[in-house]
Amino acid sequence: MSRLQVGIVGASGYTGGELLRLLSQHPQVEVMQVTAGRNVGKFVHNVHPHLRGQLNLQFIADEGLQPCDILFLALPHGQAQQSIEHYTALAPRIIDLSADFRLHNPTDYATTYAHDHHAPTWLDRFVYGLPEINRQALIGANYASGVGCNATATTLALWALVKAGILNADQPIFADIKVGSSEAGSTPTPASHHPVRSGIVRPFQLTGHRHEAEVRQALRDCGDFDIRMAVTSVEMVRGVAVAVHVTLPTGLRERDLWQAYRGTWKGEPFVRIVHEQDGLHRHPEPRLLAGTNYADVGWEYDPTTGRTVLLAAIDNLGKGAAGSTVQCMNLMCGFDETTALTFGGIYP
Amino acid sequence: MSRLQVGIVGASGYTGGELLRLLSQHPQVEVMQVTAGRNVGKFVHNVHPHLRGQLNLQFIADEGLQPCDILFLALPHGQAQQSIEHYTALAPRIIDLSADFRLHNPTDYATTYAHDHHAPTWLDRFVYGLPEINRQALIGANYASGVGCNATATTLALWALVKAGILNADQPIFADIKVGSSEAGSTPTPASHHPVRSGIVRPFQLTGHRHEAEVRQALRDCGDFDIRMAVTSVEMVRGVAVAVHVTLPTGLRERDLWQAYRGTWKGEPFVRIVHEQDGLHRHPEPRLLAGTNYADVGWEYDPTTGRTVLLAAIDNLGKGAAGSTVQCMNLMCGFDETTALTFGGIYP
Amino acid sequence: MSNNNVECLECGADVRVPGNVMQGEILKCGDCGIELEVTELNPLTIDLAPMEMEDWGE
Repeated sequence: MSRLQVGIVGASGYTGGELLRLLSQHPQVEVMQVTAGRNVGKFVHNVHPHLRGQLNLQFIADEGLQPCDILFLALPHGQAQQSIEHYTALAPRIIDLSADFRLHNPTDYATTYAHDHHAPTWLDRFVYGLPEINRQALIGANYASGVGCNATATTLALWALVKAGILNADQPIFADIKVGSSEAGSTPTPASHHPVRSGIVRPFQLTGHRHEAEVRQALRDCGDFDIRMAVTSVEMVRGVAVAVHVTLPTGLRERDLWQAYRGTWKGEPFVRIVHEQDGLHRHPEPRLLAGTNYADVGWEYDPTTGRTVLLAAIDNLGKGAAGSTVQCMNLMCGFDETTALTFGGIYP
Repeated sequence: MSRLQVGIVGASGYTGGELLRLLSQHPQVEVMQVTAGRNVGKFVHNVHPHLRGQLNLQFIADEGLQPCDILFLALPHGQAQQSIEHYTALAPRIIDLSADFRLHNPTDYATTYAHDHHAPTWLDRFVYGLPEINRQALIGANYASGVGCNATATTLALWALVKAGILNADQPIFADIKVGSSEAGSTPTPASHHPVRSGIVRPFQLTGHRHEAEVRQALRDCGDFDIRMAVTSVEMVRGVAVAVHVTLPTGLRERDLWQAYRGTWKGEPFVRIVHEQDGLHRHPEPRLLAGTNYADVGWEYDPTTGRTVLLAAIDNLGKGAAGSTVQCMNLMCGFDETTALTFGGIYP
Repeated sequence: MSNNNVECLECGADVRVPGNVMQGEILKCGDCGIELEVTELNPLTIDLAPMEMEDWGE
């Protein structure tokens, strides 16, 4: 069976680079074209040094794009929606990693991103690309949108108890999210300058986070949840760790929570329940997930007060971006869902 | 073809854990037993959290070891040599990751490790396990010794120019080595306590480094080199970066050096030449090699003075330990040499 | 040098020349990263392209 021809638009950024790394190990596809604005003519390893000796590919200009089987769009926010017709003419399947086609409701988009959507008629043709909560819709789909990393961690932290009806939309949901520097992308800024970024704990965005609408949309079938995300940047490059503070009914037993988590996550290839009694790693931690497509989920519950913290950890470039999009591609094309995603992380 | 049955003795340490991670992805072997002194009965993921959901194996006691096809010994230094007869009775092939069987010459061992070797008759039955410089001897061998991480980085940094006869044994070789904290292993000590270890640049061992004998042995065919290794601990967990300061003849051209490097390393699956004119990553760097079996090599040369710095970077747990031993196993058993070693690293 | 490769002037590696190469086009060497300028097409002649040295120092 000949390999599907794949192109990546905007492959010099961090998500584009992670996508290129994953797809280069995929036995059923071949990355035949990669575009990058400011790096045309360079070899991919000039921008992504870890790919040296693995790929003999050079960046081309957008204008040089040839028709192919699947096109991944890893462009800065706002660009994909302005030229979606151009890209859909080039390939029958599109996976867009930006936020442009994540929110189905144009008004949600306008309030979140402070401008009207440029291609609203396309919004409901894109399937939300988080396989763990949207697998059926992705199977055989042509257009999928990538996920937001902070939204994904928050959605997955809440999902088991929301689906089990233990956590309802009757209370505000406080999500305190710790993030690494790769979330801000590969363009240097004063905030990412090492002398002022290294070793910090910097409250970054504490109200009105853009991803709240995405989480509300993901949970909408179970109620209209008041999601309140707050982000703090910490000493980390890859990784998202979320702690969601809620109040559950008192008197639940551990086994009730295990039952809810196992009921939701049993059989999921990339979600692991981490809730240990002893050892160093009793709860999910992002460091050992770097480079993987894993989402580790867990909790801590106090039966006397009902006070609960729901936990999740992911790699923002993996399950929070490129990993999930490769997983979506596998579902869309009928490949085994875990193909090219089996790297299990390193430790220490 | 049924899978070869493999055991790891001392699998709770960092090299044992990395070995377990690599072998668990190897299609031609099955890890059927892992021993660990103080963790008997625990699941491997209780000690190696990244292996959760990948292996359903529990640590057994040494006494419980069953005969198998290949036995890896990942014991603290000095233990393998005391019970080598016991282990060789259990398996026709042994790969020892410690320094016990690295030095062929018993007097070399005694001067380096300040005690006589307990099983000197076994020394010349173990093949030195650095495939890049000893491939023929490893093919079909039964006993191989793992490599020292700092020695491996130093040997690989020197190898191309020594083999090309451009660098001779007529001058002292100053190897300044930067190392991470995982080199000291998984046992906590006052020196590895985070408050005093984090963010340091700590000159650690500047003369009489134990690995010097190993490098001298590796280069012996080309002369008796005066190897002087000095180690500085820096902010890093996995990784070794060596800068070797030597003086070469003046007036050489870049092409001459490229020719020597390409002549030695062309076709080697795990050695990459990194010598770039521009960009951020012009020379080898250890961070993007974490989890890989790569050794990146390079140089900087001043034709007017002949002043030269030879560079190499590896993952001390990869090419400097477990990666090389899996590569040795592949050669010993006739498997494709890169099997289970194709992870190419992540970036950033 | 075969018809679709030239030898890098810096490191001697084979550098692929695209079929539709134009005069003045810049070719990049995959091994050492140097940039080569196609100064003539017949015969195919190259020279080191001027490279503005980026400030790379710490």
